[in-house]
Amino acid sequence: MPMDELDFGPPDYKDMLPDYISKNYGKWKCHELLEPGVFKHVSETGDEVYTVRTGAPKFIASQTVREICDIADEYCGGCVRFTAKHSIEFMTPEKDNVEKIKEAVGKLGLPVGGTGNAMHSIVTCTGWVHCHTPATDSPGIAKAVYDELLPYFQRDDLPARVNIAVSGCLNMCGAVHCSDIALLGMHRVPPKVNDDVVSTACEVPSLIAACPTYAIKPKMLKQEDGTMKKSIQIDAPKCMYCGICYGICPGVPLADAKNDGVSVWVGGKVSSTRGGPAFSRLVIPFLPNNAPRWPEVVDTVKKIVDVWAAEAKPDERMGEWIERIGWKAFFDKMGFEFTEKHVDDYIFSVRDMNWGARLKGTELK
Amino acid sequence: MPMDELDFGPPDYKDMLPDYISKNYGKWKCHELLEPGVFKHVSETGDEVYTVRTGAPKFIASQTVREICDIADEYCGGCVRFTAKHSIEFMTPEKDNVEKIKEAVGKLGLPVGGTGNAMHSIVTCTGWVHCHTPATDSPGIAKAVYDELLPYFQRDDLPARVNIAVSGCLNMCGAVHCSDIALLGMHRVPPKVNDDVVSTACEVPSLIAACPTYAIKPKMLKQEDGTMKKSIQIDAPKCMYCGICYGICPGVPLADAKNDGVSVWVGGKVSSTRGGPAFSRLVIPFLPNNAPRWPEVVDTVKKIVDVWAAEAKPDERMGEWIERIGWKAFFDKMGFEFTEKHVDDYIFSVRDMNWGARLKGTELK
Amino acid sequence: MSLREANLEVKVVVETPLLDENEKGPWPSTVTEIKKTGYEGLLQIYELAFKDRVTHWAHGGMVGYPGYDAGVIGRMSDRHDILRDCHTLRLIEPAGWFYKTDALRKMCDIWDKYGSGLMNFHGATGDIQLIGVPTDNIIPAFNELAKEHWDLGGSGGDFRTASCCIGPARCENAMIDTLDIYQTLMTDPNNLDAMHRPRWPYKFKLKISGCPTDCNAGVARADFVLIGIWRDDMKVDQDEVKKYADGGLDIGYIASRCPGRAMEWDGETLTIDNDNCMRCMYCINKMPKALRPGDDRGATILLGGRARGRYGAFLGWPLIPFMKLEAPYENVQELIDTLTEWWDENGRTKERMGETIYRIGTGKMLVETGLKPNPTMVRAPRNNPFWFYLPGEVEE
Amino acid sequence: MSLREANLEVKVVVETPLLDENEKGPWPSTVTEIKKTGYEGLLQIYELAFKDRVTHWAHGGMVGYPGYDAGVIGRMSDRHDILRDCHTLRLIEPAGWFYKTDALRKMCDIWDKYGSGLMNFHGATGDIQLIGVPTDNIIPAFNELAKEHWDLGGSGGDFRTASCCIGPARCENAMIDTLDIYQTLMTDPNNLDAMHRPRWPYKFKLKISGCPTDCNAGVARADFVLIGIWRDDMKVDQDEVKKYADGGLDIGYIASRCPGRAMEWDGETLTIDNDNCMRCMYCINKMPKALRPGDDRGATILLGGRARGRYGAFLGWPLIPFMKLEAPYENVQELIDTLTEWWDENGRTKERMGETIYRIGTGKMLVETGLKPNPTMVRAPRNNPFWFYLPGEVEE
Ligand code: SRM
Ligand code: SRM
Ligand code: SRM
Ligand code: SRM
Ligand code: SF4
Ligand code: SF4
Ligand code: SF4
Ligand code: SF4
Ligand code: SF4
Ligand code: SF4
Ligand code: SF4
Ligand code: SF4
Repeated sequence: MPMDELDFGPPDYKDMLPDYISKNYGKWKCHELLEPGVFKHVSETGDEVYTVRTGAPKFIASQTVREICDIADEYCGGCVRFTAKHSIEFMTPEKDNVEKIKEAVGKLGLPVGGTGNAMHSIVTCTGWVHCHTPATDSPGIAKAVYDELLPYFQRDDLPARVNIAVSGCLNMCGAVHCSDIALLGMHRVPPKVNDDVVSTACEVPSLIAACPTYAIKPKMLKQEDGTMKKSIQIDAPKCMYCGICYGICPGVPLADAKNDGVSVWVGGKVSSTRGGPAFSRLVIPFLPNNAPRWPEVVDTVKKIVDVWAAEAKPDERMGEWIERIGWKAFFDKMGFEFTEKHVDDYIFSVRDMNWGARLKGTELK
Repeated sequence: MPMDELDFGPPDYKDMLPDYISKNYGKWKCHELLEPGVFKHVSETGDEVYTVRTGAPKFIASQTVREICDIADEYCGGCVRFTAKHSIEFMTPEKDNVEKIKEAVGKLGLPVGGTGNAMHSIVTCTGWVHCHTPATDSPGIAKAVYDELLPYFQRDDLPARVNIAVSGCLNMCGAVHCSDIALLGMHRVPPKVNDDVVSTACEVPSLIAACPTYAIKPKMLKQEDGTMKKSIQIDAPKCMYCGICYGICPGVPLADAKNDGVSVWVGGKVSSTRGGPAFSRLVIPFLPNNAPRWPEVVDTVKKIVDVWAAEAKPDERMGEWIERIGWKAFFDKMGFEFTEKHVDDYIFSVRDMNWGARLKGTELK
Repeated sequence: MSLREANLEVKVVVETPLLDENEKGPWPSTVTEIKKTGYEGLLQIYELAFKDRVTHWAHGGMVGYPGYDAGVIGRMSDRHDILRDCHTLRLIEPAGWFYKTDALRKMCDIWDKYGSGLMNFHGATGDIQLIGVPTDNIIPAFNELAKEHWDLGGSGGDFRTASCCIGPARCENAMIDTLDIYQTLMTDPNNLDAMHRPRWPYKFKLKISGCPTDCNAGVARADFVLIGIWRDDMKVDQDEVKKYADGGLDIGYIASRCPGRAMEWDGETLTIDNDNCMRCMYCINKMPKALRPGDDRGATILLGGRARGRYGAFLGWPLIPFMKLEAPYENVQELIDTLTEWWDENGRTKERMGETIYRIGTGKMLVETGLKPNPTMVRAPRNNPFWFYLPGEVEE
Repeated sequence: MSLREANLEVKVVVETPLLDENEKGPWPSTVTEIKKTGYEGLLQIYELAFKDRVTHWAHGGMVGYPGYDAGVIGRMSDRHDILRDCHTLRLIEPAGWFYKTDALRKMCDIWDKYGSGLMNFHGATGDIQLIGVPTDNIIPAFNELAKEHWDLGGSGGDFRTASCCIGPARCENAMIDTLDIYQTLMTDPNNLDAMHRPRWPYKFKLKISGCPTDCNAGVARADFVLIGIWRDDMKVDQDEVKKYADGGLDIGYIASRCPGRAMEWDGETLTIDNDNCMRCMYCINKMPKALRPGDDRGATILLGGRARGRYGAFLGWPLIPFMKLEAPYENVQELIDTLTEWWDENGRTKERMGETIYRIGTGKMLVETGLKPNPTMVRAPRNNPFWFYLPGEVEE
């Protein structure tokens, strides 16, 4: 393509909107959740639009995309939409189409749900399917969790929504850090230095500067021909396995079959509602990478959701519920062990200490 | 004294307690604030003890101490006590003595009050009276503020208590950092290096290590006799005038007649009640050192207390009130300017940013 | 013959016992989808990862489309005997992720022809991800996609593809035109240049949400966020409130959880203390038929969010509490330019904007950019006595 | 002739126009008190500071009492022509700051004889401060004070003089015997040795408050704090509650501000949800006649508080949520020893305990001291994925 035809950006959204949306653009009055997975939105023009939301696999074959398009052509005026969390939305101005859409997506194997006070779609990164840094397979874990928690996706009577996210490594491409439940792949041993690769493919000074804990030191190697080769060495006790170095240099891989695994975090939230955004907090530092079904991870997630669902008050997201009952009660109820790893010791740690003598009754017993 | 007679510690408190306290030790049932400055404590034994609390000057002449003892001998069974905030307490088991004590302390010039929802005694350090590091005179400021706010010391109908503290420099010997209103002496220019003193009286490596911002660098000076002298230089833009270096080396004084002054902080709290302990927050970075009466400082304190007293709800300490109305409203009401200096940029700063889009109505207007 | 046809011709005979296990169960499976594409090499590499419990992907080398330095994520396996190169094309999504089916179908056809046929709607940043293109096919693939008006998205140290919530297209809460802002920013030639030719210290992400509900998760995932907000009073329809109450909604309970302590419900009337209302959307989301934001609308601009990073995660904080917005949103673009210029000058390699501000100091950033300090930036003013005076601010 | 008599003989003729201004007004004045002592040199130095707007005090050199390396704060002026040395004696206060007058009078006599007669009840740490002793008089002054059982307090890198609230001596809230704990710790020979012979990286402050009201401000000012607390249920006298209500106290409002959302008031009965009660003392302080802590009492141990410092101020956090206490408080002493030993080994010069823990990491401190991690230490568990594994914790 000629240079001056580059840089054109996205197609015009106006060309992508169906009539029933264009006509009511900016005129919406209110909405209602008719049943799990089905919304009705009402416009000031009097128009109504019905939305059927479904889950989706992380990756989709073009074949499936075409089948989705078939449904959209038949019932949705030739338009389909994906949500901010990668669910699929089939919209229609005709109420009668709702059941038909449900039937059609059912045939395609796409579960309807993920709305309101339900488990919403799980955000996940590419993991072992396609990435070079993961400590676990996020799409694989997401699938196993979905299979077990499907009923929660299909109801809307939980205390509040529950957002689950999975990232294969600390880069957190799934943006797990503010999720109700976050599953995060963790390496646990320092990178294995491949001197050949480091010296040929990496810029040693940037590599040294990249390490947040200053664990990387330069190293000179005498080669057979007498010349010197520049590589690095890693001060193991200083390394916290963050993988930032591997992000810029292929010579320091961290993947380790025996020691990689999954950590579990809870209580995060994004929206500015009520108490506002909050981080997910560590509850289990390590669960084994038990592919293909990660039973330990799935059981843990299930347990967390079950106890929360049974005990939280209305509109209490995971973190809000824990804030009310206290972390001690949370660990006790779940049967999780609180270890020294749960106590922050990084830069801002001081601000997470529980200043003052303000202890709940349950914490004193 | 022979070595083996050293290290004996404080006198036994049991010898210091009057009968009416010893008898009821650990048996107190409840108390009541009878009027500003006067408590009644009731014991399970049925005994009652009345306490008259008074303010005091920061330093007391032995002469005055003897006069205080005279009153204590007459009405208090030969016992007097000082509080955690350096007020004086005259106790008596006889209700009739209360008025007599009030009269006697009045003659001594000691104001009765500082109890309950009042301005309590001001904690202050030694300042220009006796310290080598101050940027201002804390006892002098405390006196000026007291004179103006005396009525608040003598009432008990403020929304809550108000604790004022003054420290002459960042060492914060008054522990100002958790006060409703804190007045803190500030230097604003880097230390002036006296090479002679540094090279003779100070350990240069510790001096360099002490600086939190790494502003101190070693410096070698060639002396007339050709030998080298070790001193330091200060990278001015990196210096934040904290005075930590002067604390360990007399060769780097910071005092500066033109640039030293007073900063004002509000909203701190110590007790674990309600929201728990909280830091005082910067509201005015600099007011001039206008000795002998610091009118700008006094006016500022008065204004803060007045607006708070008029607007806070019951049991709303300064910081709790501000939390409810928002800092924007506070700055607006007070007419203080919010500058870039108010935005933290030190280590933990990130955690004080206002995460999310959670803005009060008043903040958007 | 398209690549996909070729792939399908080599019938999937490879054994994937572990992946087959993962495929079981009711949720639609990525494994099934890969199988559908006939992309045997990927299946084998993925199966191998399940077996070995480590990834078999490695860094991908420098690949791209001539004239662009971003938008293609290079990826190679460590088993060249099975599959060598398997790059990703990132395409800028349409605003709000709305698609006409004919556009999607055309994309599928092109992707089948030159790539694996495996797609991801969408990546976590919001782009369309087309996974699995061999090096040689990058140019022809994008040539055809471009004809259909699909441009490459961001990667590397650049202006990343923005994203926006559904906003006015189907949400009554939207207080800014999220789609139109997105479209305007994402078609600005300078922004596109900054996206396609990475020159910044690190990535710069921008997200747009129509209201503080922040369905686009901007606060957690973007360096720069626009969030719709209102300035005047909330609109309350007391009859509708009553209907909710009669329908069993516990309005007293909702009031008890209002973060501004701004709701008063006496069983008959709901009073909103608009000065103390934090615009958090909680009550509005609970009673969409009864409560609506006011009419004086604009955006709050948040700054500095990012996941993990060097210091741990940061969340966005308000740089500008309220800004009126009007197409073509020049004030927003100006702000972006001011900030990215400052960051470009001051940022270190691999340092996100929030981190640069943290390292250098918000105050200094404000002074240097000429932006105004404002109490809403902070939960509370500073608590430590450590700040600086510039020469000229103090007496000689 | 005592020093004070000598001072008074040199009638105060020195002009102090600025101090005189400060002396005016109703509050008792330090200036008046200095005048009363006749300590003319101090007055002049102080007046000079008012005039020049800088202090005229300088470092004081190494002074002390033989056998002690702490308790005397050296102080010299920069105007030796007016007054040269003006040191401070720090005396350990009696528990709870209770004095029999005869003890006080004797102290005054001794101080008049050898020192300035100027005193401070008390310094912010809690010691008695005797201000203004010339170098030569330090030994005779302390010789006589010691005879009256006044020992020197802390200064430098040592175990600082502790302090305690009035506690059981006159407060119904006291859940631990603050005075007795103080007395026990402050007469322990090892603690006194650690106080009088500084050998730690920096100061170590300890405060004792009888309940979470923390009238001794331990949370803000001490490295180690004991705070009385109860474990069982709060005691509620419903009749007395009713009386408060009838007297006009708005109990509903108090309930609305309970941080544990643990109070329920229906206009007749007050219910406390003891599991959620945070033991904050607010309601108890509001209704001392109606509410009382339970009977199963002990202490919460807080760690790490300090003002300003290198990183800004830290406040104390619970190391041990609940500890039963019994004279002679061996469990407390053991804890102090464990912690100070660890700190002594790991701390850098001028690094307070909380700072050492911060730099090295709470987790590491716990592992190395054998103390148990506990969720009450933190507001919430960590939010960043940055932690370490020790060899042996992971597979080879
Ligand atoms: C379609 C979508 C926007 C888009 O542009 O794609 C969307 C749409 C709506 N959101 Fe959302 N939200 C969408 C992602 C989000 C996210 C993003 C995320 O999870 O990363 C959040 C932030 C979650 C968080 O706080 O961690 C989000 C937090 C909310 C909330 C706040 C919930 C709360 O805890 O207070 C509401 C209000 C509510 O549910 O009452 C809400 C409400 C709504 C409403 C009711 C708004 C409206 O009036 O139409 C929409 C349908 C609700 C629903 O899905 O149940 N939406 N919503 C996104 C659907 C994602 C999905 O597939 O499930
Ligand atoms: C005498 C003293 C203890 C001592 O050992 O010396 C003391 C004694 C009492 N305090 Fe205190 N407090 C004393 C310093 C403190 C401090 C320390 C400080 O300010 O540095 C605090 C922490 C202040 C803070 O939070 O910043 C303190 C926070 C309280 C509170 C909590 C107030 C609140 O905001 O919730 C109460 C409860 C109340 O007032 O309702 C309280 C209540 C009491 C009671 C009522 C307790 C009782 O049942 O007897 C005592 C008399 C109250 C009064 O003074 O009005 N006392 N009290 C101290 C008197 C200091 C003075 O001269 O004014
Ligand atoms: C595809 C995608 C995951 C997904 O499947 O959704 C992804 C995939 C990768 N991300 Fe990401 N990131 C993706 C969204 C994110 C997000 C979420 C977001 O943007 O909302 C984040 C966290 C939010 C943030 O930026 O703060 C994220 C934080 C990272 C980081 C850490 C960045 C940082 O500032 O610390 C890296 C490492 C880096 O760039 O150096 C990274 C790096 C990568 C790389 C390129 C691996 C690498 O180190 O080179 C991954 C390529 C995987 C592959 O080849 O399959 N990715 N990455 C997402 C992009 C798709 C898209 O454009 O729509
Ligand atoms: C006398 C007293 C002020 C007063 O008038 O009340 C005082 C006076 C001094 N303090 Fe202090 N501090 C006094 C209580 C405090 C407190 C409050 C407390 O203990 O509750 C603090 C803050 C709390 C804390 O420790 O965190 C305090 C924090 C400091 C610091 C900073 C310590 C730090 O860790 O950052 C220094 C500097 C140092 O020691 O290096 C300091 C240093 C000093 C020196 C010795 C000056 C110096 O740098 O050498 C002052 C001597 C002044 C003089 O000669 O007149 N003083 N100092 C207090 C001690 C009296 C006593 O023993 O009872
Ligand atoms: S989170 Fe890690 S494993 Fe997952 S896509 Fe991002 S870089 Fe790869
Ligand atoms: S993994 Fe992280 S901590 Fe370890 S050497 Fe690499 S950059 Fe440093
Ligand atoms: S705060 Fe500063 S000026 Fe005041 S006594 Fe302490 S060291 Fe001296
Ligand atoms: S005053 Fe503080 S910042 Fe400045 S040189 Fe001294 S120690 Fe460093
Ligand atoms: S962020 Fe607000 S405007 Fe956008 S979809 Fe969510 S609720 Fe609607
Ligand atoms: S929007 Fe939020 S803060 Fe405002 S009244 Fe509703 S719940 Fe309260
Ligand atoms: S801390 Fe508690 S026990 Fe001690 S005086 Fe204050 S209220 Fe009484
Ligand atoms: S002590 Fe505090 S937390 Fe407990 S019930 Fe009373 S007010 Fe609530």
